[in-house]
Amino acid sequence: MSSFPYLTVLVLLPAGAAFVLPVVASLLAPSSPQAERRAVQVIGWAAVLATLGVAIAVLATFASGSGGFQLVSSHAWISSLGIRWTLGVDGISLFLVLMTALLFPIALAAAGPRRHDPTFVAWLLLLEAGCLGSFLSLDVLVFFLFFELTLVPVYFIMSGFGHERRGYAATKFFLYTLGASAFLLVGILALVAIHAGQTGVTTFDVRALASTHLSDTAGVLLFLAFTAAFAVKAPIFPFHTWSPDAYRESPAAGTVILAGVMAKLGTYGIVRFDLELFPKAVVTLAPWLLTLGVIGIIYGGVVAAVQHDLKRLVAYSSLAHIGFIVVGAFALTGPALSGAVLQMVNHGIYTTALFLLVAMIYRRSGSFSVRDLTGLQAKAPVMAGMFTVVMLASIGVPGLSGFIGEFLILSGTFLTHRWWAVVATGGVVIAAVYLLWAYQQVFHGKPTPAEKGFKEVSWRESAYMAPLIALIVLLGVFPGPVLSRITPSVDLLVNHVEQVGHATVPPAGQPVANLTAKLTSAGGKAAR
Amino acid sequence: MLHAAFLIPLFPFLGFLLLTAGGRKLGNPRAGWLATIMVLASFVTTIVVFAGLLGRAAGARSYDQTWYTWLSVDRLHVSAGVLIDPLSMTMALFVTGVSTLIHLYSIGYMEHDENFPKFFLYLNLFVSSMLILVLADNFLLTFLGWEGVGVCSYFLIAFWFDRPSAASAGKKAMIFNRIGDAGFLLAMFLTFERTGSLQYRTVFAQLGHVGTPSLTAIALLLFLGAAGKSAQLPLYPWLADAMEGPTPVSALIHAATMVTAGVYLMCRIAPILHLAPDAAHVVAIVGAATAFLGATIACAQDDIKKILAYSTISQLGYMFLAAGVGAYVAAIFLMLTHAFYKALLFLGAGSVIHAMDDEQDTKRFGALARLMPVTSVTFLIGWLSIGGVPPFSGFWSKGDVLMNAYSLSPVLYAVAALTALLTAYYLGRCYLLTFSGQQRWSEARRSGDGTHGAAEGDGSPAGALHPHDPGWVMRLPLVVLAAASAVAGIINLPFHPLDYLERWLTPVVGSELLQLHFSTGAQWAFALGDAVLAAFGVAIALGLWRSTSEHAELEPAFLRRAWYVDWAYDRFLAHGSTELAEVTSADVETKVIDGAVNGFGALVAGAGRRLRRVQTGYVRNYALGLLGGLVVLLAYVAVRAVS
Amino acid sequence: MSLLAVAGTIATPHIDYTAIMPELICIGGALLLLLAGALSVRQIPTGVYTAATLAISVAALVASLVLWHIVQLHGAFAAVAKSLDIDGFSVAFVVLSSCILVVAALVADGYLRREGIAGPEYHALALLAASGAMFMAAANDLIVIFLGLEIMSIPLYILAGLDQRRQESGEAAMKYFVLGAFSSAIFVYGIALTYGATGSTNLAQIASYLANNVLTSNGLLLAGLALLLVGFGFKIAAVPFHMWTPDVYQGAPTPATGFMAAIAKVGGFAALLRVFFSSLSTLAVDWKPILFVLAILTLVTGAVLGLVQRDIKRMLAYSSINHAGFILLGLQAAAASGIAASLYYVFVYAFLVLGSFTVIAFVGERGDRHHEIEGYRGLGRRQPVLALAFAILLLAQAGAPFTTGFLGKLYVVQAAVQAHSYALAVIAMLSGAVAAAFYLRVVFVMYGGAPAAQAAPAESIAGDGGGAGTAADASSGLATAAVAVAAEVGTEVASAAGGDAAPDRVEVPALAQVGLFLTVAFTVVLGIWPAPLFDFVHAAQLLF
Amino acid sequence: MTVSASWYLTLAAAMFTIGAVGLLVRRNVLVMFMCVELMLNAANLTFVTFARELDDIGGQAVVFFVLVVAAAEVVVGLGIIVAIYRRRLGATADDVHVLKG
Repeated sequence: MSSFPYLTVLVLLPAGAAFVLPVVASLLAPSSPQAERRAVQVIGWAAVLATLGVAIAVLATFASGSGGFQLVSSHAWISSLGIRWTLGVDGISLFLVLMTALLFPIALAAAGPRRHDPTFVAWLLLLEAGCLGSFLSLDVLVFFLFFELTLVPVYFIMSGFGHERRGYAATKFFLYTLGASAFLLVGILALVAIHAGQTGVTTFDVRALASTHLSDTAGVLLFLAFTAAFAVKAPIFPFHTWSPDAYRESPAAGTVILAGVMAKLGTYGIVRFDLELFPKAVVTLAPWLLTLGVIGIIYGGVVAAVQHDLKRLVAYSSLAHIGFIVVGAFALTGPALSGAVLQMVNHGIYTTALFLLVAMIYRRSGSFSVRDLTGLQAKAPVMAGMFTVVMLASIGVPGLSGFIGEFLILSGTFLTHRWWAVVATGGVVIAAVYLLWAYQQVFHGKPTPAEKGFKEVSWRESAYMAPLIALIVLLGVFPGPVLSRITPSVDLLVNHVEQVGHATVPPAGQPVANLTAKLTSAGGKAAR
Repeated sequence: MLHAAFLIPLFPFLGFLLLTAGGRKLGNPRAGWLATIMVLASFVTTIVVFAGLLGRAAGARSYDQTWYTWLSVDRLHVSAGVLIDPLSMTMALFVTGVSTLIHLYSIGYMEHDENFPKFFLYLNLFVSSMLILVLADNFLLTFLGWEGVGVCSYFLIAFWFDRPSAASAGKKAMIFNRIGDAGFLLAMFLTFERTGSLQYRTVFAQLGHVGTPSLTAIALLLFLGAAGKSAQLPLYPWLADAMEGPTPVSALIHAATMVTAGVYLMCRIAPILHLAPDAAHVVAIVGAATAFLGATIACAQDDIKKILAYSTISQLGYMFLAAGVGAYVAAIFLMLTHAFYKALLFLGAGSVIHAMDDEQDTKRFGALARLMPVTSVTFLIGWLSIGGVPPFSGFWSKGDVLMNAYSLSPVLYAVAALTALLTAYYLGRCYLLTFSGQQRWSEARRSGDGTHGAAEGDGSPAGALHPHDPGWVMRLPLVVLAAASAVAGIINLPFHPLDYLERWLTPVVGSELLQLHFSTGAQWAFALGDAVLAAFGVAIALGLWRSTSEHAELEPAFLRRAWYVDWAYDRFLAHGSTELAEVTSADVETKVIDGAVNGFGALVAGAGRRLRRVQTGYVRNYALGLLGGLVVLLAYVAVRAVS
Repeated sequence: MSLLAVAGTIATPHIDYTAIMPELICIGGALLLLLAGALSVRQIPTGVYTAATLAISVAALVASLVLWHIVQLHGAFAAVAKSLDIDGFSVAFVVLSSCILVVAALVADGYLRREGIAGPEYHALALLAASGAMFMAAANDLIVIFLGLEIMSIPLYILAGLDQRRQESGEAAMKYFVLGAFSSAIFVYGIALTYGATGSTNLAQIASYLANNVLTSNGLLLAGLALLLVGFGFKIAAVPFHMWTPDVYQGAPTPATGFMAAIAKVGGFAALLRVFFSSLSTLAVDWKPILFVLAILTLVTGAVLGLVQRDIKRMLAYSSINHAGFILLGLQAAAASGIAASLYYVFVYAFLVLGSFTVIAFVGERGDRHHEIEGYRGLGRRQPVLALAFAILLLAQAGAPFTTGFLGKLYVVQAAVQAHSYALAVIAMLSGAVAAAFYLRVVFVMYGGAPAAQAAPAESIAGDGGGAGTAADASSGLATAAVAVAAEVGTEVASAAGGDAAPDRVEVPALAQVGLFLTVAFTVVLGIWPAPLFDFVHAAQLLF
Repeated sequence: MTVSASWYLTLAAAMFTIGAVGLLVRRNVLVMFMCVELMLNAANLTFVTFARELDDIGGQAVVFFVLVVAAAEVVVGLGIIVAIYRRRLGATADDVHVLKG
């Protein structure tokens, strides 16, 4: 335990900046707009970069190899309700925190002229605080607070700075997710009440609540209540319909955060809370959620394959990738879960990169539609190159980040839920279909006269793309350091689920008699 | 000396990095030379390592070099490292060797292309991926190379991306390969589940514990992957389209190296195939079928590159046949010789196309022999060796395969033999149409619609066309390869002390092989038979095509249209799935799933609008509401009171 | 004869003046103001009245705080012949009433000046109504509750009709009055029946009577309970006794609406909680189901009808109905935690509603007529601070985290969950989500509703697709936008694309700004650092 | 013969009901208000009856409070009604329904 409250700082830094910035701006605005713009710039950048710095410091102080929570800090907050400000980080949240801290500066850089707008930057900072808070809270209610908090800035960013149908998209997003989290709140309170009934202690600390004894029905109901919120947030098929609209209508920065970071709030919630708190129910219902995940993989791919709007296409592809994460989370094996956690980070990175590239194209051509675009590779080879790398990562080509996650997920899932894994593997093929198609439409062929003035990637743009692409390659080639920090926590969690939920994983390598029997059918089917 | 192994893939990768960084600055032709030198360096290194391996005893010719741990999650440990053994060395040798020559050739071939540096960047990346593929010491790393070469072939097929046909061809290749890759992935999952590892060594050591059914499954799934990569039934159609790429690419990737990866994989998993005979037989049968199919189609093509492409498919079928019947050495042997003569043929075709200003239709060639003597002669050698005319290399390698095929089943032998005859015939047709007969091209001058005229060919001014042999950078590879195809047979002559390759590879593929059943006499008989077949094929070709260029009856539509397989794919798979997707997104997504959500919203709002009417504004209605509520309450309490 | 004899023995009770000091201050102050207004020869400027009122209400606040302190030290005690019960619970409500008075006075001043309404009436009536609410909170006797209720209501009737110029004001007053009188008649009859059943109107005695005697047939009592419930339901605007609310809220002068919305709920809930918990708790099995149904009806109706309003005052009226439903959640839990939760929620609600109506009062402009939601278009750009304040208040009502609004919902829902009314809890939260739709709509109109041409994303530098495409897309969006709110938003976007005739800035007087600031600060600060209010409420409930 | 309390209570209930129904059926605001008075008096009667039954003075004292309150209401009510009449003469309760929905 280091004395310095890294995590609290990590959350309060952007939050504080979010409050300071508008004040400063409004003070400066009357005197000179330039000064205001500069102030907004300075404060905004200082905040996001400082946050990134602290996040890196957290990574540095994080002791790899130990699975438990680290840097835990806990303070009384609402004593009369037993709510405490408890933050902590473990292998599962560590890299999500880092990713968040990295993506926000990029989002800010990609925000175009908006980055001078005090309200916009303020909302962005508040959003960062919300996301970091969600990833770091160990107090379920504090998590819920941050989880909900994120809605507000996103709503303002979307409705204030979005595209034509922003009103519809923003409202739909806000209400859908808010409605879903109604169940989450009631679920949390019910769980706490039950726990209090058993122990006499009213606490919202997830570590304490994990020991609650739940009847099967209670477990299942609570699990459903929690999962409803997470499924909508992620989104998991069939609760995804807000996402294409939201992704489509948000400004670039908003989309990046929505798809890159906020989608992970859902999947992270599943891993951190569902698995931790309701192992029994998870084991019981895993097949259903695996099925939803697999459907999402195939469905997202299929629908993406006929989208002509690049942003919607990426949105649906993202649905498919979330499907992989869900499958990994509910396969309940070490590799699959580690893969899921890793894939959350990977997906955050390459989806961000994809959306940014789409935004670049839009900035130049004013269109998201593949019908209006062609032959851009001739005009902007570097952009084409970037797009190719990101595309390949998202297709899951080995050597790039996407593959590691998918492989771990699928190979881990195969151990316990073979046929789900088999179908999911089909999704790998589909991903190639629609992304290659889009690439061919947009970048191959002869450029149209309209695209005469289509500019190559600017320095600023390549500056914020560079770290993403570097990470895509790095995580693909040297995932070791990341995995070595993720796996201990994952193993703890998987063991917890196995012990409490009586989930059994067939040991690979040591063939068991009954397995060979199952296998015969497997081999036979596969042979056909 | 073995420690240098890591350099083998590293050199080309270095070249890739350098070209990525400064390719444009380096420019044309320096970028090309850099790339060539890198591959050459890799070739030299390979020889050094090879020598090192030779230095060891036959039993001890295997060496692991682990670079670092790539993946390590509880049971799953995958290292990034290489496995140096005779098999991988053989592959590495011919990959680097052929690549060097083709790089050299490309410097001349691509000289006018504006994206010259990018071309070599891709080539280098390809070579290093290919080397990782063959050297990797575990399935996953092999898969990395496997995908790497696939991606590179995608880049290179679509190299002239402004041609829609090229772009589509690239996409098609990638997608067909992905289908195969799904098989490869599943095979890996199953392997991991059964054996708890993906390292070749560990897996093969564990095979004893694994039931035959799962071994069969693994083998077949891997074969699915191989079929995708090596254009076997049913996943072969992409290879013909792949000819959209520049000719050196066709030579290197789609003839010599990448497409043989599947065969290599089959040999690599020889231990598994041994234990899963059913799977092996499937491989053999599919191989034979593909060989025959490819040959028949090749008989009716006009585009010189298409002929060669289908011939490649057919030859690959041969190799799978060999691997399937357990004649791994024969497979590798054929792979080597094929690499030589097919590369040779492609490069020859390339220089013809180059000379003819991007014309590829053999019906528009003719009488080029005297204008392009070197090309002509080398092409002739290529023809004779692929045709299996003794003593050229093809005769030996193919003979090996045929003999082994017979040992499994005479039917397979018959098919393979027929294919051999056809091979000799259709390449004869190709050669004769191109180089002999009357000239059909001066009037067939193309109205320079070569969209990339600047790109390929020397973009000669729209005057009369003067075909001529290419410059030395392109001629040298032709000559070298011609020599190789002519004499490559000596590395594995079926006479005991001379069967170097046999003895060299046996430790790996562990083939206690089958032709041991054959007496020397029988072997001579087979050899004679092969020779006769080849001669027969050559004779037919000469008889039919020396003078004329028109034999419509020999080119039926169903062959020209490649048995309509492509058409069927397009009609049923592509269109079908597209329509399905359209329906899904149009109806399911918008109507059902989105409809449900919006429907709920509409419901609430509708309820609100209806409820508004209750709020009439008449105070007495409000009083009524109040009283109504009171009455209901009283009724309730009355019920409670009496009960 | 015997009656006279009894009459002779009537002893006037000892009166503990500190116990009723806040009430006395309010009433006395009101009378003073009226006297001053009547006796002064020259027109006394509004400012003076406001100042006086502020002084009075602050004095009341101080007195109530003193009382709080006393209760803290010596515990609860009954006063004035046990007709008043001075405990943490009642004093908490008295404190709240005083706070409401302060804010209301701050807000009213600017409004009265703007509308040129001279004279002390407004302030005097407010003070009286507040004293009524205080009496209801402190009452330990059904009759005292009735008196308090009337003392509170009658001034409110008049306040509703105070604006002579607007016909709606008169109509509102009339409706409020007729229905109010009707409901109080029912209420009194309820008292009568209860009296008949238990032999007393004193809450404590009723409680002890019910505790000690087993009723052979409790029909009479239950009937009384039902009638009482109708009376309370009317005051707190529980469905189906709510129908006056939208009309009155819309018709009444806006500051009066805010005050009324706050104070009526305070009085109503204070009395309701006390009666049902302290004296009728033994009947919980009987009234819990009733409240269960009432709560659901109230929650749903408020949310659903608020969704389709175009007048913002009316919309907030329905939102206040929704809030009432939430408060009923705490009551329905029928547990100490429930009391605390409801108490907390009432505090939160009072400040939210006061602040919201403050904004509306001044956006409404002279004549108090401009209350269409459309009128708020672009407020975020014209007056960022005002808009932000309003947005915070609305989002807090929607239950945005780190505001008191969220904590209030959390608290009552927790109470409901602890009482195992899970269905009720879920329905409440869902209704909250639906309600959020109409709060958001206003927010969107203020911020996002700018013409797409202006708010068009920075990315579309190649603006060719921008302006022209927008209207089309918006209208097509309209076609597909089946979510009602979104659909209306879509219309707004489309109409906005046409360019909005931006009304000029509305000015908010300094005092009103102070009032607004107080409410927003309360909402945000106690939302981020909730401990003080929670502890206060907790203490109040402990001293119940 | 003595009249038992139940008669009084029944009478009161009847008065209450008449008042309530009257409020619903009559459109003249003044008459509606009289109905309210009727209801209040029903309550008063009930109080007195019970006071007698229980022999408790409190119940009778209540009546005075109620009467006073009723008087106060009358005053305010008339004021409001007059204010409306000033706008338009002979207005009934149904004539004012601007506010609705």
